[in-house]
Amino acid sequence: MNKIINDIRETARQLLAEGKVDVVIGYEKGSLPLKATPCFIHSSEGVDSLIWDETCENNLATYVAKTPGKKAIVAKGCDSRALAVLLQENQLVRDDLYIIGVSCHGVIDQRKIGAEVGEILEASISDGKISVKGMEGDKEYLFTEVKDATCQTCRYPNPVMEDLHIGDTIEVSQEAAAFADVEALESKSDSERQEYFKEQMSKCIRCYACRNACPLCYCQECFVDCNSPRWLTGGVNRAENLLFQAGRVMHLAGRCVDCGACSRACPQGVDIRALNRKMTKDVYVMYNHESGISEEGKPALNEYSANDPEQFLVKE
Amino acid sequence: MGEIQVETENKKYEPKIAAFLCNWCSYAGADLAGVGRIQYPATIRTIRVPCSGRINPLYVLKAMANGADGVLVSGCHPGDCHYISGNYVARRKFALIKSLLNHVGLEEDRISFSWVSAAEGGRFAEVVKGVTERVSALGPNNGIFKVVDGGAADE
Amino acid sequence: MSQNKIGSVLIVGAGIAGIQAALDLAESGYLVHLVEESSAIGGTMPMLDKTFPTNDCSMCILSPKLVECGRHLNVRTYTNSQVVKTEGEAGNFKVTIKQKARYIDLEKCTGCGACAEACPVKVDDEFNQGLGKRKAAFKQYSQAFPNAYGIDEKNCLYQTRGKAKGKDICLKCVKACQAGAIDHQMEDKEFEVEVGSMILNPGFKIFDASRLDYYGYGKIKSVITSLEFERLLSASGPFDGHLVRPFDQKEPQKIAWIQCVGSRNAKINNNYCSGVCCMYAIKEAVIAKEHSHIPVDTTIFYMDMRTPGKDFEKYYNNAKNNQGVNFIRSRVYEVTEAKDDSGDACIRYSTEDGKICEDQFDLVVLSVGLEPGDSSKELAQMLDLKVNKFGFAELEPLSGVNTSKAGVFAAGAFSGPRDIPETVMQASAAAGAASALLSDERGTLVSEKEYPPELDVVGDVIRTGVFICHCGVNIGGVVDVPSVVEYAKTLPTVAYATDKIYACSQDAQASIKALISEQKLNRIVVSSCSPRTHEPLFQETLKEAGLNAHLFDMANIRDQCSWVHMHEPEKATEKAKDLTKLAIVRASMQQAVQPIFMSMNHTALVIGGGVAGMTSAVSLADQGYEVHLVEKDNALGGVARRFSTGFRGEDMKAFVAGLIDQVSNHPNIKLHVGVGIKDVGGFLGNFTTTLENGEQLAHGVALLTIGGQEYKPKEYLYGQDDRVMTQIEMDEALYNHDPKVDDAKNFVFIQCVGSRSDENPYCSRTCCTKSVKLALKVKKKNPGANVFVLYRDMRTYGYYEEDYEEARRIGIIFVRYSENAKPVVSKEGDTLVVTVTDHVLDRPIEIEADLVCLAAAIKAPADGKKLSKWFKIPLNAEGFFLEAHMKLRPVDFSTDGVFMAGIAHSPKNMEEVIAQAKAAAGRAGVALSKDQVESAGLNAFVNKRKCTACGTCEAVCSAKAVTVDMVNRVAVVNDALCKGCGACASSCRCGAISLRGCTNEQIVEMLNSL
Amino acid sequence: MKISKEKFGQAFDALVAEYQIIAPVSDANGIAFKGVKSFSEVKQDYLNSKLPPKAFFFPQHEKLMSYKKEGKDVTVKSELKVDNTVLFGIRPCDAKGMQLLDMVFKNDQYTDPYYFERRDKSVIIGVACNKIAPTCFCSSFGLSPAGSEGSDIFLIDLGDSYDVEVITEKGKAVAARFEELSELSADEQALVDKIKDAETSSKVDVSTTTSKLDKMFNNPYWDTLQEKCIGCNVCSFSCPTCHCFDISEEVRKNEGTRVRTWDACMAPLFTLHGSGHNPRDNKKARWRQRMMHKFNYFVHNNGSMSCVGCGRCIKGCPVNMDIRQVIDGANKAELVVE
Repeated sequence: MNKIINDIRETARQLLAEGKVDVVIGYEKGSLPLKATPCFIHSSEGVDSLIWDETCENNLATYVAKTPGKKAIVAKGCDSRALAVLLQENQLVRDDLYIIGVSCHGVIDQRKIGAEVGEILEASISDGKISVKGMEGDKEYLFTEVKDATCQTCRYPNPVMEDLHIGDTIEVSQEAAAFADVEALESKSDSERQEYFKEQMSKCIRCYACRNACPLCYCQECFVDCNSPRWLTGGVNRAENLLFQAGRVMHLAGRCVDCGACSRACPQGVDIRALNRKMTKDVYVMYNHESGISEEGKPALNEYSANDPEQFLVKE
Repeated sequence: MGEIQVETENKKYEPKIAAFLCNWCSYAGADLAGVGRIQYPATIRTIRVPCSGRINPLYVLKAMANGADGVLVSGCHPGDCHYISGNYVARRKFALIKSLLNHVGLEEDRISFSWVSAAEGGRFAEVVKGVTERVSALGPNNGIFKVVDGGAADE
Repeated sequence: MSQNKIGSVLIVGAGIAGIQAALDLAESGYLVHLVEESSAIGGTMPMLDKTFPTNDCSMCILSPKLVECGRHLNVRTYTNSQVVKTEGEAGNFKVTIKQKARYIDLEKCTGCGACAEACPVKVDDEFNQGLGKRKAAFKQYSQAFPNAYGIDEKNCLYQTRGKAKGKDICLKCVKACQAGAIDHQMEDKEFEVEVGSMILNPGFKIFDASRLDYYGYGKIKSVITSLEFERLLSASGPFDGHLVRPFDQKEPQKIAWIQCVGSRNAKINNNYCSGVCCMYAIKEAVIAKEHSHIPVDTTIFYMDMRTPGKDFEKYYNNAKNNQGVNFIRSRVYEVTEAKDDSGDACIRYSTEDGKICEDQFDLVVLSVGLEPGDSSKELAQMLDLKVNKFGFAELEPLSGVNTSKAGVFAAGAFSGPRDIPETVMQASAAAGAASALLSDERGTLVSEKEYPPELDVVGDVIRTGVFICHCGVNIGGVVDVPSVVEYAKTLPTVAYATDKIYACSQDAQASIKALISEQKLNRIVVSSCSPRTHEPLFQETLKEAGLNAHLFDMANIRDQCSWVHMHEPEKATEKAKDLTKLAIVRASMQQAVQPIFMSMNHTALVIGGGVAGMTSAVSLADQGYEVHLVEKDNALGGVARRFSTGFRGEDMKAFVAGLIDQVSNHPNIKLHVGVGIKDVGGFLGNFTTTLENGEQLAHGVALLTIGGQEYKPKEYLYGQDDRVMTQIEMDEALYNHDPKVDDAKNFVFIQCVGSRSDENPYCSRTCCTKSVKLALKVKKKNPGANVFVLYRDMRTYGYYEEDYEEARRIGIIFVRYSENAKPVVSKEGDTLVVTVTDHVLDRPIEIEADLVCLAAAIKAPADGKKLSKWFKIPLNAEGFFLEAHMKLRPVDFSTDGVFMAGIAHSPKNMEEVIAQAKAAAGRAGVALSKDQVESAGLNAFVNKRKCTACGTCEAVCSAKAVTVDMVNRVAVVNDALCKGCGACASSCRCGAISLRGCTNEQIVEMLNSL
Repeated sequence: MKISKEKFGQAFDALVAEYQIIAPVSDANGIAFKGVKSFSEVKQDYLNSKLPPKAFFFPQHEKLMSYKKEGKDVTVKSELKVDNTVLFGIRPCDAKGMQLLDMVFKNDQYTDPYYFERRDKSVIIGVACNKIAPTCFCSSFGLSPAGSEGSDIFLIDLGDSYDVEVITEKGKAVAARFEELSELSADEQALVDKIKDAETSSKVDVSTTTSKLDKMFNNPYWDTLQEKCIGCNVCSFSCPTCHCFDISEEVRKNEGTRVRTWDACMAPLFTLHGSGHNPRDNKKARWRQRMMHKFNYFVHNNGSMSCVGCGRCIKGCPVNMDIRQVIDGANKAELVVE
């Protein structure tokens, strides 16, 4: 067992034993190979199920506002950014929250592995290598080969706010945000992009896993569920799926912390991040804004500058 | 003055454009075009709103889903807002939705944004002409958002 | 003063000053008689394209005021009218007004324009400065109020040729007018009104540039005035905003402005600075570049760049550094016609170093100054008012608005050149002064309309009545009105539909009223002209019929349909149907909206006990309101205690002492001196302020008059040698006969110390004049003294130009330095040496100084930030208070019920502080006069079930009307503050906050029906 | 009896003229049931489809009728056009799932015409599972990877040929097209037996679950069970037996349609009343409902559990809620006095 896990457990044990928190939200081993699952530890006896590794893919910030009482949370960089936005938006009481920060090298993209080896029967991770036994064959991967797309462009692997840091921090280059993925899509023709999104949207079954996995989708009633006005019909079709996704992305504009939870949650493999990333890029380029990188910031659409760009205007 | 020439295969096609105009500037500019009898195409269907800041980006999506051939949103010039900053608040939303919709493959010219002041009657007419021309060139909305009979229009 | 006071006020001149004063007074319970010489209200502002320094569209910001003023029940507007006689005294005047025949009945005219269309006579259009044509039947400008035409009897064919001979000549207008509004037999009439006070704001005229023949105006076609240039720029101008030369329609690529045409000119007895020309020239140059689609080269020829107003210096710097406007400090000798037949003009000028140059321009704009108008002079004469040598009214010293006659107040350019915010301030100040004079009579003459009790239609089956207007032939000539009626009948909720020849006519209104009760209609839709002009009229009809005014919508099928699709009747008809349908959808989903009333505490809190605060307090107390005056210092008076004399020689010590005496003994004023503020809560009508001593003050409005600070120079050996002092210190030294001053022979004044710098990029406005005054004082006291003023631009605006001229005349030496080569003060032994590079001589000169006076900047108050947080009010980048609107709301904050005056707003001189303080008191008085705080009710409202308390609405609300209640975790709209813009509703992701009259449901249903 | 894949393919292709054929195909998103025109399009080596085939009888979004008002005239249209359909390649779990759905859409009071119009016109050709995924647990419910229950014809893939079992009359009509059925060889028979005997390696004991749940309505087990659930609809939508729906009116201008759309008990809005009251306004109540419905109420009402052990919900769940663990947890939960 590595030191980080040990420290997480000890911290949790202490917090619970001393009554500083009612619950610790962290990860435990899941029921499937390469899957961790969120867990809620209510007493110090339970802390030994807590783990930390490259399978801890869920954004635990999703749970924080809905969990009553004082709570501790194991937070990666992206989780902490989501927490920052939630704080900016009055969704959390900082004093009720204890952030156990962990620097994150990224999580594993299981879908990629599954596509190659079939259903995963067994897997183990050690020294940056992942050995997988699958129904269609066995394979060994370097972690970097199967790192989730989100994590490949991550600029905030270290928590932006925390009460305690566990483990080392990760050095981050100070370069401007990179959006090669967005640019690649932008460089395509309108009709190519249209085709791409049509294909993506035809996969969507409107199960709302993306929305529900998102730490920042916390509306009491989502616009897609609203009866009056009825933004969407009850239909599940490509056009309205896109309306849902585009509407959702607009609602995340200047708030999305690019954690990738939506894409990972999607059972249909819809490239939801393609929309969010475009939005993130626009907000970054136009307003020099990154969401949730400090407790004090504001969501981009909550503020404005007299000099905001306005290339979008008609030419007349 | 004013007759626009639209070169499309189907000459009879006349787009229908949902136009959101802010009460204090653009709606007044549109009135001024009327007072000046400045002719422009009869393509827009105006919805008067107090301020461009009132425009929810979802309106644009809804208009597209409902099959409007175009959407025009017009407000006060930056700094002229009757409510001080409504159009500044709106501006970010507009820039982002325009860029996003273009990214997902909606034709750029379906959605138009402009600032037209209460004194710019002529410019209002120019904007409508320009928007109409560009929307006409695209042909009817068969776009990725349009819903017909419970399905995407082109499914 | 009369014992029989009358609660009404006469206002002469309906420009922005008249309109503002009229609205302020009418809103605070006085009947207003508004007399305007021309056929429409608005004055000069409608002629302007954009306004500095915000580049706001002039018409856009003015037109809501025009409509409000025009429709106000307690403003009686008399156009084409003049005051011909006055008698009586303060509190009770009898005024005779002569109204000239308009020949068109205002009651009947619908503003449709058919008469103008038919009228065969074309004459030069004064509104467009003669650059375009109008008819003899005309309306000044399209947004004009009254929205009615008039006939110009000097040019009308019938009036000039037919009437006298009894011949039916022309009369085309009579035939064209379907409303029967034209009455060529109308006669001039005279009538008398009784008023308690008068406010005079007849405005100005521009200097007639042809009086200075060396500028070539009137001879060279490419030389025009700045006002003509405004019309060229204006989108509603003669060339629809296309920037072209009027005579050959060529797009100018090179434009010059010549400053001080008719200003700062002692030879023609105009030895004053018009104050506005530098800024408007810069603005025109910037806008010209913006407007033109080809690159335009713009050059401004000037003597001193005078941009001392709030945020003006930044505007100037931006024009110079970012917009590429050329500024040439020069003297212009003459303008001649170019010899190359291009129609261009050549300017011959000398630069500062004496070089003589010539340059050719496509267009030369003369920045003409402001002069008293002809009617101003007549007015002054009739009322026997004191005027100065230039013909402007002379105001009582340190009064801001008082003319030499009691009960008669002045605003705007009547008393001297002024820009729009100063004019608006004075207007509000004059209104406040009139209100103070007549406070006992407040509410005695105003009327309020009575309506039948409102029908409760909640839950009733929706029955929409639809009325489609032909507007004579204006709509019916293009749109197939009967088919629109038939179409409307098929639409959901429509119970009744019909057409009307003129829906706005008296009989149509009566018929609509009758139909509401006969047909049990509970929603009304009118398809006719613009709701911007006619909605209030129809809503009035609904109210008279017992329906809530908001169960209504209009479709604009004239201005935005028949008029703009004249050659496409079928498409226009289709569009009219759709627009009508949209209106029906919106109206059918509309619920009754009740105005919201909240209690009003009639007490004012004034924070800051300097001249501004005390003046405001006295004005409000005189208006009859309780005032708490809080001063954290141990004594009242503020910085003015340190001044000896005012800019017009007033004894400041006596003045301040007088004010202190007034506030101390006024029964309505309660002083809280020597105590600061701990906390503030509440909003318009219901503020609670807690003082540091724990005392809690309840008040309905707050006036923030906390002054500023003097910059403590870090430069020029200040603080190291006591012979280097600031202006205030020198004034005190003079007053106290300090030997450092009394014995000095060589004086050096250094301007712009801490102003116009990177740190403080604004002009402190008063220091040039102050230095000139101090220099004159020492020079006059000791004519042998050597007095030097080292300056960047001498900004002795207005009448202070005379002081500047006198100073040069009596031998005070003015040396200009550039911002890159600032003077150096050094010490050689015990001798102070000032070194400065002279621009004319182009070499450094050394002055041995006995005294160096630094024009230290005026800085924003230190407490601004605290107040900003407490009152939710914004500050500008330099920490000065930021008003709700730079032009038209110069003393209001965007937060209702909070007002400002004095230095905390921006640097200004004492006279200006007083005017602003009175203005703030005037505006505050308007708010306090209300029995209750009323809001129309078209406000945002919250669905608590959906709200997540995320605070987005709070962040985007510029009125600070939405706050998140963190205890109940829900957003709360303060109805007293909400302006109904809907930014919150469009930003709310959860759909929890919406806007009455414009809900998501309504908009989506409208989109669904398209 | 067996048929060679070549012959089967020919018969399959011939069916296209009379039937709409739905079969597993491989697309970018994995395996999906889609309309095919030829046997060559069919993916033969597959575990199971990502989404269950229930949508062919019970579409996610279905128009029930439409109406239009013109002037004073109102017209109502309700047209359901269904072709004869063959569903090929249905796995035993899904075939069983359809039988469970039948119980929902037909009872002694009501038969749903929309569902049964499609159901009755369909022939299910089931295919046994040769491979068993780690998430498969059908054997827990007395089912098996080679169970023929619910199929009209049942096939076992033998490589070059299929073992054929014709089960129903409907099946016979289709199977009549299969010419030259031949006997299995001994080896083949052994293979068939092996496949038929196979069980899922993963199994949960559900023998006492129903009766246990009878006593668990107020059990604290539900309190913490649901904590990590994010309340999405993945489990419901990917379940072959989930059948909750919502009926709504879509009205625009002068016309409208009445539509039926899948709903899911995991969504808070599912039980939200028009009044604003929500009887299941928390995840705990919703999870209890899900479990009770599948393993208790359905058993009481229909005599069977409403789960076939396909494992789709396990694979799809974004937070790795594993229904096997949930059942197991319920089995082990300590009873409290209710």
